[in-house]
Amino acid sequence: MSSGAKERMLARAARDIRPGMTVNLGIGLPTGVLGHLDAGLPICLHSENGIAGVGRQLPYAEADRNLIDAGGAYVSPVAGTSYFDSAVSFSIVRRGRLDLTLLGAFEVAMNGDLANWMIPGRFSPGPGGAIELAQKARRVGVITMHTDKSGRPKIVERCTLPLTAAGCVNRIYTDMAVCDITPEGLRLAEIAEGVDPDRLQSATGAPLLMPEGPIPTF
Amino acid sequence: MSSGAKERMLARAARDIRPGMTVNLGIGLPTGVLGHLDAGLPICLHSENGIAGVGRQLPYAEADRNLIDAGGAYVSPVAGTSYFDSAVSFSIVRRGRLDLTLLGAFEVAMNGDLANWMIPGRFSPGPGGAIELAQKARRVGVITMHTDKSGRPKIVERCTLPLTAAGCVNRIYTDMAVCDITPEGLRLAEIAEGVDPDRLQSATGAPLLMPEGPIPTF
Amino acid sequence: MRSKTTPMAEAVAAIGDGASVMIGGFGVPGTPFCLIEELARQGAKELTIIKNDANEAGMGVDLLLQNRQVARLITSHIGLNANAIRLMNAGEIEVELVSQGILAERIRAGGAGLVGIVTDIGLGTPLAKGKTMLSLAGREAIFEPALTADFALLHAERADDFGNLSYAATARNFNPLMAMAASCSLAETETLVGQGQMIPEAVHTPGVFVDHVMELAELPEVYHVVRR
Amino acid sequence: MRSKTTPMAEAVAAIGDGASVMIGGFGVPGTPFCLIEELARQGAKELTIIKNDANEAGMGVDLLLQNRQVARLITSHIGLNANAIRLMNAGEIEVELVSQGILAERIRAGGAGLVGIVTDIGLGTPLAKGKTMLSLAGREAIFEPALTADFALLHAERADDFGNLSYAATARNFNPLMAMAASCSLAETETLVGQGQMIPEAVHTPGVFVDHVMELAELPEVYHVVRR
Repeated sequence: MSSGAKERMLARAARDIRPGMTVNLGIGLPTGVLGHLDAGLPICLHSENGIAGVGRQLPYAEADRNLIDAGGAYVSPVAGTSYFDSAVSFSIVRRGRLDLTLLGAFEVAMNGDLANWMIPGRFSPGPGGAIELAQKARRVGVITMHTDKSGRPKIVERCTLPLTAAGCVNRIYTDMAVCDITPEGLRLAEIAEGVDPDRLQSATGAPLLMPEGPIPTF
Repeated sequence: MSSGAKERMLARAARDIRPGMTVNLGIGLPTGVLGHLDAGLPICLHSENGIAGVGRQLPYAEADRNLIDAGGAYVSPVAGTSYFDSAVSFSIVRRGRLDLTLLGAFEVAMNGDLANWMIPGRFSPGPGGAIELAQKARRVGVITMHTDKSGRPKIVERCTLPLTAAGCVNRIYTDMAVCDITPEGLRLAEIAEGVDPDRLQSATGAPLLMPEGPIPTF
Repeated sequence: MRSKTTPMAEAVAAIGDGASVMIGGFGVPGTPFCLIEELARQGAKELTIIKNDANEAGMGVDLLLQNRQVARLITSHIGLNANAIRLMNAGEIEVELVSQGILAERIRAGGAGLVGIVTDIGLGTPLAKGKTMLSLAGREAIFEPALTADFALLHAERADDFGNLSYAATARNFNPLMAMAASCSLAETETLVGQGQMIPEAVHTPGVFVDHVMELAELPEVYHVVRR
Repeated sequence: MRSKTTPMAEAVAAIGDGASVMIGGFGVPGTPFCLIEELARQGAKELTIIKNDANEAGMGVDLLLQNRQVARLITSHIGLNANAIRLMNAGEIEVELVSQGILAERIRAGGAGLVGIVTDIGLGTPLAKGKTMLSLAGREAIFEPALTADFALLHAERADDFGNLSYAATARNFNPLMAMAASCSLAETETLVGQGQMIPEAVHTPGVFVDHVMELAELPEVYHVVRR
C-alpha cells in the first residue's frame, strides 16, 4: 500500500467525524486519523485510560509523565479536558456515550463481525478495551488495508478468528474503498480514485453490492 | 426513662468507640453519643450521604447549606474530611470499612436479629441505609430504651416485625443494661447502677445469661 | 469541544408524558429545585421519578407529587414528606422502596452500561420479596437490575459549557451517578465557566455524560439555609 | 483522625506467600514502582497479581515475574511485556485475561461489597467461555464475580496522613478502584501533607479505604518521561 493510499484512507475516515461527536480512536492505524482532523473541530476525543478531551501527541521533551493515551503516547490536554478512573472511562463506552469508534481489524465479515484481538496459538496479549469499544460504541468504523501482506482479503464472508464482537461494524475504510454493512449485505459506498470495481471485488472476500448510479470516489 | 439514665446509656456506648475507628451513628438516639465523645478522640465519623470526617453540628446561623449529615442536621468538616458520591459512601459500608455502627431499634432479638425500619400498615417510609449498615458494619451496636412506652420489652426472643437484618447485632446498650449477643445466647455484660437483676430480667423478653462473678455496673 | 448551554425551558420541554426522570439530591443539597419547578410548570404527566428521597412537603419533588405528575416513584426513604406517604398509602402513586446504597448501585450500573448487579443486601428481609434470586457457588444472592432513565435533572456548583460538573460538599450524592445513567442529562449550575476554567482532575462528572447545561441567574431561597 | 504513615518495608512485610495483590497503574502513570520493588526485595512467593497490564519488560510488575514470585495474573493486556507472554505460553504463570472495563468493574464491585455484576460484554466471544450464564427476562447475560484482594499497592500524587489520596491526570486509572477492593491498602505518595491540607471535594480516594501511607523521598527515573 502506498503512503498516499493510506493517507487518503485516513483522511476519508476523518471526514466522517462531525462536530459535537465523542470519539475513540483505537491503537494503530485509527490513531493516524488525528493528523487529518481540523484542530478547531469541536469534538471530544476519549481515551480509555481515563481522558475525555485528548489533545495532540507530545514529544518526550515536552511530555507530562502522568498524561498518556491508551496506546502509551504522551498527549496534551485541551480546554475542557477531564480525567477519571477506569470504571468511569468504560462507563462512557458501555453506556453508549461514544458516538463513534474507529478500530483496526484482522478480519471483518460482511455481517459486521469483527476479529481484531486474538490469533489462537500466535497472538493473545489480552483484549484490552477492544471488545467493549466494538460492542458498545453507537457507531463502529474499521480502518484496515483492503488485503493483508500476502494479498488475502481482510473483508470476508465469515470470520475465522475468535470474534471481538458480533455484528458490530457499521462501516469499513480501506485503501481501496469505503463499504457499509447493511441488512442486505456489504454495500460499496465509495471507491478510491483509480481503483477498478472488478479488481476491488476480487480483492474482497465477500460479494459487494453496488451503489445505485455512478460509484462515488474518494 | 429519666434523662440521667439516657445520658448514662449514651455515655456507656461512647466508651466503646476507640481511637482509630471508623463509625456511623444512626439517626435518632445514636446521634446523641456524639455529645459524649472527647473532641480529640482520633476517630472518623461516616455519614451515608457522602462524608468521612463529620464534625460537630452547627446552628442554622453558622451552617453551610451544602453540608448536612444523613439525618439532615447541618454539620461541620474536620481536618481530613472527604466528600464522595452515594455509591462510594455505601461501598465504605458494604466493603466492611465501618468498624462500628450504632443503630436504633423497634425490636432486637436474642439471636441478634434487628427490626428498626418498618411497622407493617403503620410505618414504612423506606429503609434508607439501615439495612446495609446493619448487615455490613463489622460491629453493630443497638441503642434503645430497655422497654417501650407501654413497658413492653424491646429485647425479645424473636422479632415479630420485618427484619432489617438477621443476626447482625453484637451488643445492646439500654438505660438498664449492656447485653452481648453470644453463641450461647443473650449475655448480660453490665447493669446500670441501681437496677436489680431480677427487675432487669422481668423487663427483658428473652432469658439473660449472667456473667461470671459480680455484675459490673455502669 | 461543543458548547451545551441551553435555555432551561427549552431543555425541559423535551420531557414528555410517561418519561422516566432521575433527580439528584439528598435532602436539600444537590437537589435541582429550579429544574423541578420548570418541570412542574410545563406539566408532563405519568412520570416515573427516581430520587433518593421525596424532599419535604412543599418543596422539590413534592411539587410534582402535588401536581399529580408522578405515576411511580423509585426511592429509598420518603419519611420526611407526609404528602408522599399519603399518596403511597392511598395507592395514587406506585412506590418502589430500595435500600439506599443499592439504589445508588442500580443507578450506577445503569450508567455503567451493565445489566445489573448481584448482592446479598436484603436477604431475609421484605425487600428481597419478588426479586430474582441466584444461587452462585452454593450461596444465595439477589439480582438487582440496572436502572436507567430518559432524563436526569442535576444540580452542580460549577460547570463549564461542555458540561463538566463539580459539586459542593454533600450536594454530590446521587448527581454523578444519575448523570451517567440517563439518556439525556440536564444540569443547572450555580456558576458557569468557559472550557479550560475547571481543573481536569477536579471534575466530578465528565461533560461526556451531560447534554444540557444552564446557569442559574440567582438561587431561590429554597436552596439556602433556612429554619423550616 | 488517625495517622496512617508507615515505613514502606514494614507495611510490605505483611504481604505473605500466597497473598493476592492488586497493583494500580495503566502503563507508567499510577504504577507504584517503589512498592513493587520493595515487594520484589522482600520476596513473597505464589502471589496472585491483579493489574491492568504487565508493564514493560524490566520494570514494575515484570520484576515480580522475573523473580518467579507470581503464580497467577489477572489482567487485561500484557502485549507490551514479552517476558509475561513467554511465561504465560510456557505455563509458568496462570493468566486470566479480562476485558479492560469489566476488569475495572469486577474490582469496583469487590470494593463496593457486591457479589458481582451482570453484563452482556463478551457474549459470543472466547471470553464468555466457562463463565456463569444467566437468562434474565429472556435475555442471555454473563455473571462476572467481584474481585477483592488481600492487599492493594497504590501510587498517589498527594496524600494526607489519614490516607486521603489524589492522583494526577491519567495516573488515576485503577488506583481508586483497587483502594476500595483490598482488605489492606498501601499507598505511596509523591507528596504527603497534614490533615486539613487537601480540599475535601478534590479527594479521589477517601482515607477510610487506605491503611498505610508513605511518602517517597525521591522519584526514581522509572517514573519519569524517558525515551526507552
